[in-house]
Amino acid sequence: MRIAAGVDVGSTQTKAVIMSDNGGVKVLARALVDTGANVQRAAERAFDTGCQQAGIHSGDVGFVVGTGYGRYKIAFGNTQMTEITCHAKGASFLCPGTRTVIDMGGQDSKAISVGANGEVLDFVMNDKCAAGTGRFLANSAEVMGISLDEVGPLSLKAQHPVKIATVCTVFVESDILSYLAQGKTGEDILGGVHIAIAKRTLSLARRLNIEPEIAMTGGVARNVGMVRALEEVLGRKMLVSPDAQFIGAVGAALFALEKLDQSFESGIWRGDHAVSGGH
Amino acid sequence: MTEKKEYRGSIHQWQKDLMLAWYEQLDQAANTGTPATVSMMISGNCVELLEGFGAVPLYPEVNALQLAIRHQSLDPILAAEDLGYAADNCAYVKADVGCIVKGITPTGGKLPTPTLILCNFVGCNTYLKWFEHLAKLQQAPLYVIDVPFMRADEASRSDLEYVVKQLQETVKKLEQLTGSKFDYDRFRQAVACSSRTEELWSRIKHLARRSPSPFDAYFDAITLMGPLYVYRARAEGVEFFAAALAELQAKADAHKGVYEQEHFRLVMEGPPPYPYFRTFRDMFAKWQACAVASTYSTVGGLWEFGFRHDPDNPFESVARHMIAQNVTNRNFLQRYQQIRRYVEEWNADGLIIHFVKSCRLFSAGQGDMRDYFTKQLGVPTLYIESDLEDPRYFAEAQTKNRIDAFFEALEHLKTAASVRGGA
Amino acid sequence: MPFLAGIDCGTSFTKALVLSEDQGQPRILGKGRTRSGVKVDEAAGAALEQALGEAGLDRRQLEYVAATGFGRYGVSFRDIQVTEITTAARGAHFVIPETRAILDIGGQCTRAIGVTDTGRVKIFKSNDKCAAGSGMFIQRAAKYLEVKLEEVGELSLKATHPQPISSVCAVLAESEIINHVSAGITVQDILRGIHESLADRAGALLKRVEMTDQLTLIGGVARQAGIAKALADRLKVKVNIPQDCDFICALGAALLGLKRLAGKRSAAETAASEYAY
Amino acid sequence: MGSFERTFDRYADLRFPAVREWKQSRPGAKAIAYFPVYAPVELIHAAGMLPVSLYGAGDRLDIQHADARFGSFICSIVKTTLEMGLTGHLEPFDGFLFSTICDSARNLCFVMKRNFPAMYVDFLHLPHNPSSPAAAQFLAEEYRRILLELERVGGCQVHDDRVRHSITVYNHNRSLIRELYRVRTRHPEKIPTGELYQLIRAGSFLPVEEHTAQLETALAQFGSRSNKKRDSIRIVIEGSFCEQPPLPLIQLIEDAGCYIVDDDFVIGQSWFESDVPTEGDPLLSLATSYLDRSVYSSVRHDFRKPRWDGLVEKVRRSKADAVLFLIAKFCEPAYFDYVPYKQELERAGIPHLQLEFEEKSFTFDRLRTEIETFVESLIFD
Repeated sequence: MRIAAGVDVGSTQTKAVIMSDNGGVKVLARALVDTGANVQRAAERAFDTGCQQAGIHSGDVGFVVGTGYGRYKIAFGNTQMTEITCHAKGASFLCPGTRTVIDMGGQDSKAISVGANGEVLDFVMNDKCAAGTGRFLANSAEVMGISLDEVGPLSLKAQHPVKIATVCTVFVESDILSYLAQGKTGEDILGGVHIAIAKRTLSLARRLNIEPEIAMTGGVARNVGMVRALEEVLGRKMLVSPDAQFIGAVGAALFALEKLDQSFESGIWRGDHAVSGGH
Repeated sequence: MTEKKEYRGSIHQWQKDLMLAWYEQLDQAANTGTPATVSMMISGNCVELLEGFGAVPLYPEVNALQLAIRHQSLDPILAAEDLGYAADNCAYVKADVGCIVKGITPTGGKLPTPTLILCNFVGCNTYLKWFEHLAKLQQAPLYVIDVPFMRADEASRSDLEYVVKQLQETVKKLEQLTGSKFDYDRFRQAVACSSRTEELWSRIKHLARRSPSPFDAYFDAITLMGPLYVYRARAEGVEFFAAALAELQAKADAHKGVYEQEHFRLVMEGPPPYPYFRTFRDMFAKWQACAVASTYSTVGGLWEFGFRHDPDNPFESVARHMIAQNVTNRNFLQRYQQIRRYVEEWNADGLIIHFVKSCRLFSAGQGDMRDYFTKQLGVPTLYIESDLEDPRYFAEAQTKNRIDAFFEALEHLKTAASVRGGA
Repeated sequence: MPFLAGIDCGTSFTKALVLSEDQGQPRILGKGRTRSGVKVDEAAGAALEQALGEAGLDRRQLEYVAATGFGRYGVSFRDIQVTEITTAARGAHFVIPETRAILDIGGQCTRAIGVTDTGRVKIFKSNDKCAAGSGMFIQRAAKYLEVKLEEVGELSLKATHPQPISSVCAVLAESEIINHVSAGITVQDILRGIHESLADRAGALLKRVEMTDQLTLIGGVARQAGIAKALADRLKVKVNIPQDCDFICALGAALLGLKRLAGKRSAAETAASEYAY
Repeated sequence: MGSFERTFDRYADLRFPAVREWKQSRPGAKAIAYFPVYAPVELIHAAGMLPVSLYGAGDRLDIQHADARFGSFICSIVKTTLEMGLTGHLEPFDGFLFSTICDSARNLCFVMKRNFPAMYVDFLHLPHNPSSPAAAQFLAEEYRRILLELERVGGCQVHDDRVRHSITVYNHNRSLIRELYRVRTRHPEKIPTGELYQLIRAGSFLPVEEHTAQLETALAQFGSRSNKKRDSIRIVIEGSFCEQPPLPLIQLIEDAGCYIVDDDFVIGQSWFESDVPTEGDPLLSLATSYLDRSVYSSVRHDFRKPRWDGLVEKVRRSKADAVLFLIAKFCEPAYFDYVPYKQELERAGIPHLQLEFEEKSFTFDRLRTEIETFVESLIFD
């Protein structure tokens, strides 16, 4: 039985996906844990949970590809790949026909042009400051004293969305406070916040040729308000997989599967271990 | 292995010695008042003119980047910010001003107060402010050579006349300041030297068309740039570049590249992040990616497309070089075409655009450049941001992540292509 | 002897202070503190009532109310509004007369204020472009490291090998902290590192306001022992922390009120005497 | 002064109604947009075209495309100008003129060229070496080159007399602006800057004749006013010569206790200190006037008389108490000049405050606090 795994260590959450390929590629298990302080342990926990769910022994896993910012911390990984490459691969598997990926994670957002075989054609990302990322939403929720899950649905009820001046994740708090002071409704404020992020994300994506189908990935994809806001500025529907947050791990697992039949030397597998004198 | 990939032939030490000798001359000038020294900007510099007075150029940019490479740029930058310079001012200027205020020099030796601060304005408005501030700070005489920016494909008659007249005014100015007469023949010889050096340098640049390229036209070219700007117009320069060409030619003929196996060929746009020069280079070395051409190596002059100084027409050719034959005074679209030629004729796999926040001349609009190369020409392009002098703007993890992702993608495209080619 | 109030409407807390003049000497009679929430006027009222309660006074006995801080214009019953920078200078100078440089580390904005020997603002600089180096920076770190904000100071004092934080973004600093933690660095060392990078950023501001050998630290963050030590070590200066430093602005406001009131008085008296004449 | 509020609406309107009206009433007539500061409007006017200064889009346009072309650390006006182009707002124009004022603006010129290939886009090189005897001749040549291009675009012939006439027209317009500034310096209570600003700014898109008429009426009206003088400090504003601060910010500055007694807002509308001579070769006359007669600013370099002397003079002349540096975010020329300005002001014992703005910002709480503190530090003993 040919089994491989992908582990995506993100800044807030770590995901592991176990996949098998016996004539047909299929997902055996997906596990999600909070990354917390110890990245290495988070990766192990996610991986082990995945194996348990799949009802297999970790030894049955033939190859493990690590991705995400914490990828170099995965002790048991066979190689690493960037989350950009993995997101493209995962998206075109979970959302067939994907040509553009819009990924909104906790601390960065990125857009990827994807080829017919899930390869990356071009990409852009915003990772210097947390402006307009998922964290932006989390903070807004925090300030308004509501849970992150309520944010999206509430924003859909906005009548007259407010204008958000700052994109700084921290300063948006004082904006929100003064709007609350002016007696604006939570719906309108959140509506404004969502539009602000959607516009920022789109102007990032515009650096690429945005081509359908457009898939949205990353934790924020679970936020119905954000999906709606993005679809409005895009002027078209997006593909959103229920497994959106696992896409990176799925991509990694798919590469791990391919890896099972390939030799270490072929180019794409130049992970940091494979290269002499890398890091 | 990091040592191995960097080009280290006999000329490497030679280059070091030349630059050291230069700093010694400056130190001597600081102590004895001779030779005369002239502050100038690298871009479109007219070092030939100085030879007519046996004067030595003083390049604030070289001092600034030396500090950055040695991880010593932050203190002077902060010192300058204490004077009121903004976080978003060019960090070259801040480092230079900070050094003068704190009395820091790259070698520890003395730097003279220049006989003349000669602002060769070639497109970079920051140069004007920089030299104006230096003149105020150092109480030294200032003269500006106002070089008309390239608004057309070629320098116009009126552009040339304007610059030639100013060059002659500069000569008068220097005659007053040095008290010695301008030696026209020596000037002509200098121009002749330059044209020979330029020929050699140009041939070196063209060696990078070979696959594998015998040297990295970004990282290694920078080591060769020092002598190019200081010694171009002198016999030492001709000698040095003749040796460099011979060595690299031999390497090329033996099919020796920068890496055991040259995996990717790149064109680099923008100055390097000097404070993380080594780290940055390693990020490309990891993928055995070699720069075969770079725009940054043409700031001082653009010679690989045929321009040479002309001893039969010294003043006008110096003027032409300052107006039309250095990347900084050429307009943005001309830079697009320069890069395009590199990609096509040096046969590169992709383009790296390095946005440096300090330099708006280089960086303002590079998003449009990216748009042109990715959407119009379909050239794989990576856009990364940091700075050429200020260590606070280099995000190692993020930069590495982008570079890795870029090469992972490029690898895909190449494998796919080779598969198509095979089928 | 007149009764005055100074009210400082900050983003998170509203502080009120009641004072009177006793033989030309200002005397503090009562203090009140409440969460600002969204209704500035109510918060100001509530804080003031507390202060009055402590002073055993009621509102009608107040002759003058000076409002300061973010919400100063929201206080409907104010006689004057003055910025928190001006009042910080006055307050700090009153409590610590040798104060020439003030550092105010607020939730979102760090400020350095240069003060004259009479307590006037000479020059001030604030970094409010980005939350880097603000109190928020510490709050987030504390939250992430699962330590109470109150403990932060003590912990950071225990540091042995402080770890620098280089990120310019208060939010992205977290991922750096993640790396430190996973690299097995102790919470103490990380917190100290945070305090030190905060101190360095503050140092840059303080240089611009011509700080000499000492500074007066105010604002909520001042209560953390660690930051004071970091500042003293990194900037090589004496760090004064006025007791209950978060009332400094309210105090400064009340003191300025006193000045205005005195001004009015003398004006009124001259007017009266002229009339009597 | 209702008329000026209307003016505000008109320059705030990114569809450039005034320009469209002008063109509709003159079939075939052309309008040329120029990037702010030193533009040879006389030449455009002489070619029978409408010169319009582009002052960005303020907060009335979300940047959705332009920041993909101009990345971080670039000022807003550069981005909003390109954004207006990419979103069709500049459709009423037949050409764009840029000049050497800064590196970002210069690169913008060529980015515009690439993105609007059908359009006449030109770049004017203004000399940075006025001390060279060759500068005037060069600039005259440069003006001649541009005039030829305009003739090509307009399909017309422009004789020297036409240029001389345009010089006279603009001389009059600018002398009125100078007079208004003089009156405000004497009686800032009579001419609130928020109002004056809109009046002058109107000149950036109105036909000069129409604008001149407005200035004349205004001058009469202002003079007859008798507003109460507030207890405010007198300040000079420096640094807003290109990207413009939002009007509410200008009004806030006065509201917070400042009388603005001199400023460099929309300086491109009034950039000659005295009349341009009309005799002789008009192009040479314009050229020498740029070199010898134009007001200092951070984007004009004349090492014969340093800009900081200009600023100190300005403060003395206008009897100002202090200088307020109002600098557009990422405006590098203004950032650089702040240093020598600061040094010279401190040498002269003139208080100053540096503030940063963006044309698109619309909340000013922090700025207000800083301005009020500055005022308080000057009025409270």
